[in-house]
Amino acid sequence: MSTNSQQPEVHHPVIHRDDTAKKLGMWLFLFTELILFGGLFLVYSIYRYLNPEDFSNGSHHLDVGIGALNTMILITSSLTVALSITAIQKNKPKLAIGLIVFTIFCALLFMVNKYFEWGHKIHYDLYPGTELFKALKPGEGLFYVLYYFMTGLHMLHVVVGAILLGIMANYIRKGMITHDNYVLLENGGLYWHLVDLIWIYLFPLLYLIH
Amino acid sequence: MDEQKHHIVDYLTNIKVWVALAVLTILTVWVSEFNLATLTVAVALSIATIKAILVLSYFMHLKFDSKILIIMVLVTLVIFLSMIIFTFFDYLYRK
Amino acid sequence: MTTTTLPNYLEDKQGKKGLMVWLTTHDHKRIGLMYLAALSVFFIVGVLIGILMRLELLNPGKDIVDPQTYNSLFTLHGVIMIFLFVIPGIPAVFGNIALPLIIGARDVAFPKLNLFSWYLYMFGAMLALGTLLVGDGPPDTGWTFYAPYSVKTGTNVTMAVFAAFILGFSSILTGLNFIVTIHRMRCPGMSWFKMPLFAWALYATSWIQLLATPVVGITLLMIAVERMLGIGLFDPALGGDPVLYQHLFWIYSHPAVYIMILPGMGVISEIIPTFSQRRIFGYKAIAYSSLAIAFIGYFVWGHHMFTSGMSGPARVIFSILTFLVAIPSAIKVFNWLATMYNGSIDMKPPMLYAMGFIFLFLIGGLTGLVNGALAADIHIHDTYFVVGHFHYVMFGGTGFAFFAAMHYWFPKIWGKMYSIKHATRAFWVLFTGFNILYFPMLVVGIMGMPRRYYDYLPQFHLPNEISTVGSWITVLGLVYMIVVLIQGMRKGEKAERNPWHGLTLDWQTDSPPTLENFEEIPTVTEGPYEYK
Amino acid sequence: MNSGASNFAQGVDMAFYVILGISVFFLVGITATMIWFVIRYNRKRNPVAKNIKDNTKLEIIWTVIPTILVLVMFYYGWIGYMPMKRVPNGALEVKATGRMWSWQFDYENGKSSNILVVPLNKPVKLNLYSPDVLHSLYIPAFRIKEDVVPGLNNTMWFTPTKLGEYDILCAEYCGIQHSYMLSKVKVISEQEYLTWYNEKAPESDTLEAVGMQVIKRLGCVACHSQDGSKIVGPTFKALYGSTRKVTLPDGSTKEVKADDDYIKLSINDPNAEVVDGYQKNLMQSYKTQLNDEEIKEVIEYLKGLK
Ligand code: HEA
Ligand code: HEA
Ligand code: HEC
Ligand code: CUA
Ligand SMILES: [Cu+2]
Repeated sequence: MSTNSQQPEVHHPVIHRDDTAKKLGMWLFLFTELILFGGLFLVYSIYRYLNPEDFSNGSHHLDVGIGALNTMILITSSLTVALSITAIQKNKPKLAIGLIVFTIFCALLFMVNKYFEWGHKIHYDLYPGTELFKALKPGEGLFYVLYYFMTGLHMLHVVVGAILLGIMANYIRKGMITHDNYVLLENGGLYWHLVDLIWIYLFPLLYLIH
Repeated sequence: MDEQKHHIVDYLTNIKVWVALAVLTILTVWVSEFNLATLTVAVALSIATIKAILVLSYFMHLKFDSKILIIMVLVTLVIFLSMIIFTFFDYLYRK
Repeated sequence: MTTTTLPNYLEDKQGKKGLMVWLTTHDHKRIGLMYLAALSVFFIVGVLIGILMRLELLNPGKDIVDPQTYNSLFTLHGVIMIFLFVIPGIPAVFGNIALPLIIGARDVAFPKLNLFSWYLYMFGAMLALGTLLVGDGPPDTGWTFYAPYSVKTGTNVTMAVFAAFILGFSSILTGLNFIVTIHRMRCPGMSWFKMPLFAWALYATSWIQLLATPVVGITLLMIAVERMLGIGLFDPALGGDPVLYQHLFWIYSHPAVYIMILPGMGVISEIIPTFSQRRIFGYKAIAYSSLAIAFIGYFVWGHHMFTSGMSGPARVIFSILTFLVAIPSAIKVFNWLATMYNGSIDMKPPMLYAMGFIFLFLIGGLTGLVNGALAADIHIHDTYFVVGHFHYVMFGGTGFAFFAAMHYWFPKIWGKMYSIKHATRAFWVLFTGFNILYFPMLVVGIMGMPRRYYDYLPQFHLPNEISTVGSWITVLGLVYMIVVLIQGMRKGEKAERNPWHGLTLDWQTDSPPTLENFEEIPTVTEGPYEYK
Repeated sequence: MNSGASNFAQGVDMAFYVILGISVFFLVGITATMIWFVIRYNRKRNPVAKNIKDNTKLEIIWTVIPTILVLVMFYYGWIGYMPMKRVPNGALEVKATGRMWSWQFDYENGKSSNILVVPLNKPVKLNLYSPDVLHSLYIPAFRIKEDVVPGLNNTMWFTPTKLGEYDILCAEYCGIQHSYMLSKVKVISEQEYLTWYNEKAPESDTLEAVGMQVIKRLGCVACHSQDGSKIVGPTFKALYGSTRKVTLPDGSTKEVKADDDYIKLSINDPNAEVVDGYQKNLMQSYKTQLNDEEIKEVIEYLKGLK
């Protein structure tokens, strides 16, 4: 391969900032997250296919109201993250921070809801290991195990996402994210949208499909 | 995905998308009250997919990003769906 | 290019002392070497365990260990070899060292993330080896962790499973890093089809790492949860289906075998044109076949489950796809062969190892076809024939490609040269030992000896004996080779920049390369193998 | 490969030989070409390489030919396998239980045996059942193998075509004694089979106590020794009447005397009281397989093991 010198005399070239690379990296990471949940979706779909009745019974016992409320909360928080990116692009850091704080507030609300939802079930001994749980039909047991597993893993992502966004808000405050350097915020936002995206499927699969 | 001028999605577009998502959420809950028999799953998943496409293209900017990223997303989805479909080749035909 | 004024990467200390220079480095070449160091240690542990197993199998009945110990041995052997050695192997070591060099970049896209992957790898490895020391003894499930046995057994499965989980994430992050590097950091003028084939192979591999590994992550997590909380996702007593576990496991682990072999094929695609001083034949065919293997490889996992009770139609579909995935491999072999035609072939050790690779991979691949045929696999499944198959492809394929890479980039990495004469001899010992070790396994498998057998029936005695003797010769060859390389590293003659007269960019910079690889980022105007 | 002894042997061997033939051809061909190139185009003999352009025609040829060949291979694999899925009507049905670590074959009339006895040239269908983990019933001489999966009712069938005794092996890893989970299939003439099938369990012609026979048939001896050594379960020797330290499911421990009730409980619900130093979940309940009468016999036998 023939080579020739392009920029003579530059010894330590400034490695220029590559936002596209960072964004691509984030997307690739999201793909792995998607497949991680994908494994659970696969298990869900097979067991649902094998035990349709039991799954439908199980989902009747979930509270659609709380589920729908949480869906709304997540959608709204997704909106505010998206808006915060627009705000930073238009050079309005204060507004951006405000929107992010609101997003984190939504995350908290989401978790409070989940706390009540899980707490309610646990109160009734509806969790793996109890006598009540052992008395369930196998398919229903599987449904609840998957319910806890999937929503639990999702909640973990909510927590991580909220922490990430908190860091981003701090970066904006410190001026590390600005109107011409906001790829970090975009990446934080992408992660948050993924959390939303997964919930968009979890909600009907667990709560709605009777 | 080459250096391109960053496209800014304005506030209003975002809010419109949000309204659409909210409406779809209400719709899917409402529809689930009816007994659609075999269609239940299909309807719920179709609505979810419309929502997902909205989130992907506007909130996640996919619509304004380079083609190659869209291809990557599609490849990922194809592989994910094939995992499910090929597993079902086993379960569908078990006696 | 003039000689450089920058220090080379081995000398540069960046104001730090001792080991810290290494442990905090962001330099891709150093990280590659740290992987090499760690990998070699684990690999040697794996080999020792292999030798112990062979000793036990020398005669029927008990030779040296108890059944429980034996079961732990093959589990650890499998886990170490797969998760600690062949999967990270070529990408983490030679991908790290050579990828930025051959595409003319100063480093990978995310150097810090690269170091982080190494730490994850070490952490996972420590967990895996830690199963030996803590709890109720090392796992005894086989590297496949099949439920429900893996849920029932009292050994340290949970920890081993977490180890595999962590190692998976290390692998994912390496893949992510490489994809972004290849997309964003090719030097000016290097369009996709002017990119060396090793980079193509790594690109395809990275996509498998990225999209397949999470599946095994979540699956093993399910096993861990099942063990810790007693909630059955795969326990038939609680409505679960053990076969579903197998699906999930192989959805990852079949693509994983292509994670192992594709980078090896990439190495071979570099070596053959260099040592034939000829343009590679069918550049595009080789590049595309990497992508094809990566893609089709996702849809053949069921061939590990032909006797599991999977439905008939599924068996047929998986069998036919298995055969289709063999074709891109065949295309590669034919193109390599055509590249040698009318070349000017220099049988230096890297080329020897490449030839060894082709021969052994052929046997491995062709026995794979036997496995892929429905009827034949019914007889062959879970016998030593399969054990023979996968050692031929993993050790004869990936292992030999690893050695080839080690001999090929040696002068670049160390700036020194090993003894060609001794390296050649070591090859022949290794190659001979290899075939004596593994060929009898194919035979005894056809005779019907199942794998994971602590003890066996008398009619299987002879092949096992031969195989054990082969294992001694193999290890002799291995030790010989390692000694030669270490000697070269310490006292070898100074190597030139380009001892093999290669055309790719890695050979156009110093040996060892400077800290940032190139004085100036090169610009390319031609494909990577345009020998005149 | 030893010569096959069932109706499937031919199909399986055929697939094997076809693939082997094609493989040997390519292996030898490619290796020979490689060696020839290495000699002919060695740098000494051929110091300057000649560059040759890619050739699309060649690429197509060596894509299409292997494709055809693999389809041929697939075809033979497929036709060899097809009949394995079609169980003929009227096949003799036997329930084959694979458990840690023994095989048990139950016939329709209630006869039970540790080796599989089948009549020559009659189709036999095995219904595979496992109470614990995965096993795999493998008869190399018949070229058949199918996993025994707990919770799944896998089946397999074959027609033996040669008289004789052949090995049965467990081919799916199932724990410490996996390699000892062996048995035999005995192919006898139909007449002999009928006498065997209809004769009562050979009570009088052995000196073994009934309890002993039960223990052997159900495979208890795979885990419990009678000479004091530990396999995976406690030895039966001097068990009866001794004091046992056990753990209850809630984690508490207590001491119990190994009397009749204790042994009965240990057999019917092994996890209720787990002996100290041993693992729970390994032993499965034998509630459905042993009646009270037989348990009594077992207890009698245990009493004798001092
Ligand atoms: C590096 C790893 C690696 C690679 C590359 C392969 C490659 C292949 N493998 Fe292998 N395989 C394993 C690692 C690997 N395998 C492991 C680890 C196991 C066991 C896991 C366990 O149970 O523990 C296994 C098990 C395994 C099984 C399951 C067996 C069983 O358990 O019953 C099967 C079945 O189809 C199979 C098939 C194949 C095929 C068809 C290929 C093909 O990709 C091979 C393609 C190559 C060639 C065909 C050679 C080149 C061809 C020519 C030169 C031209 C002539 C060819 C034609 C005419 C087509 N493999
Ligand atoms: C790459 C993977 C790899 C390698 C190299 C080996 C190497 C060896 N293996 Fe294998 N083996 C497995 C992967 C591997 N193994 C797996 C996955 C299983 C299945 C486990 C299970 O059932 O769960 C298995 C199972 C297995 C069995 C079957 C156990 C059973 O079913 O009961 C046996 C039996 O003899 C065996 C023997 C050996 C021996 C003697 C060696 C070696 O000791 C031979 C000597 C090797 C060498 C001399 C060098 C090879 C060198 C390289 C590949 C690169 C060198 C790199 C550096 C120096 C940095 N192995
Ligand atoms: C897979 C191995 C296995 C098989 C097969 C098995 N057992 Fe056990 N058995 C165990 C283990 C392990 C224990 C100890 C843990 C426990 O108490 O559950 C045990 C405990 C016992 C005990 C209590 C022993 C003591 O020391 O207090 C009795 C009695 C017993 N088994 C009888 C039987 C009989 C009778 C059979 C056959 C019908 C049988 N077992 C088959 C593994 C096995
Ligand atoms: Cu039963 Cu192996
Ligand atoms: Cu495979």
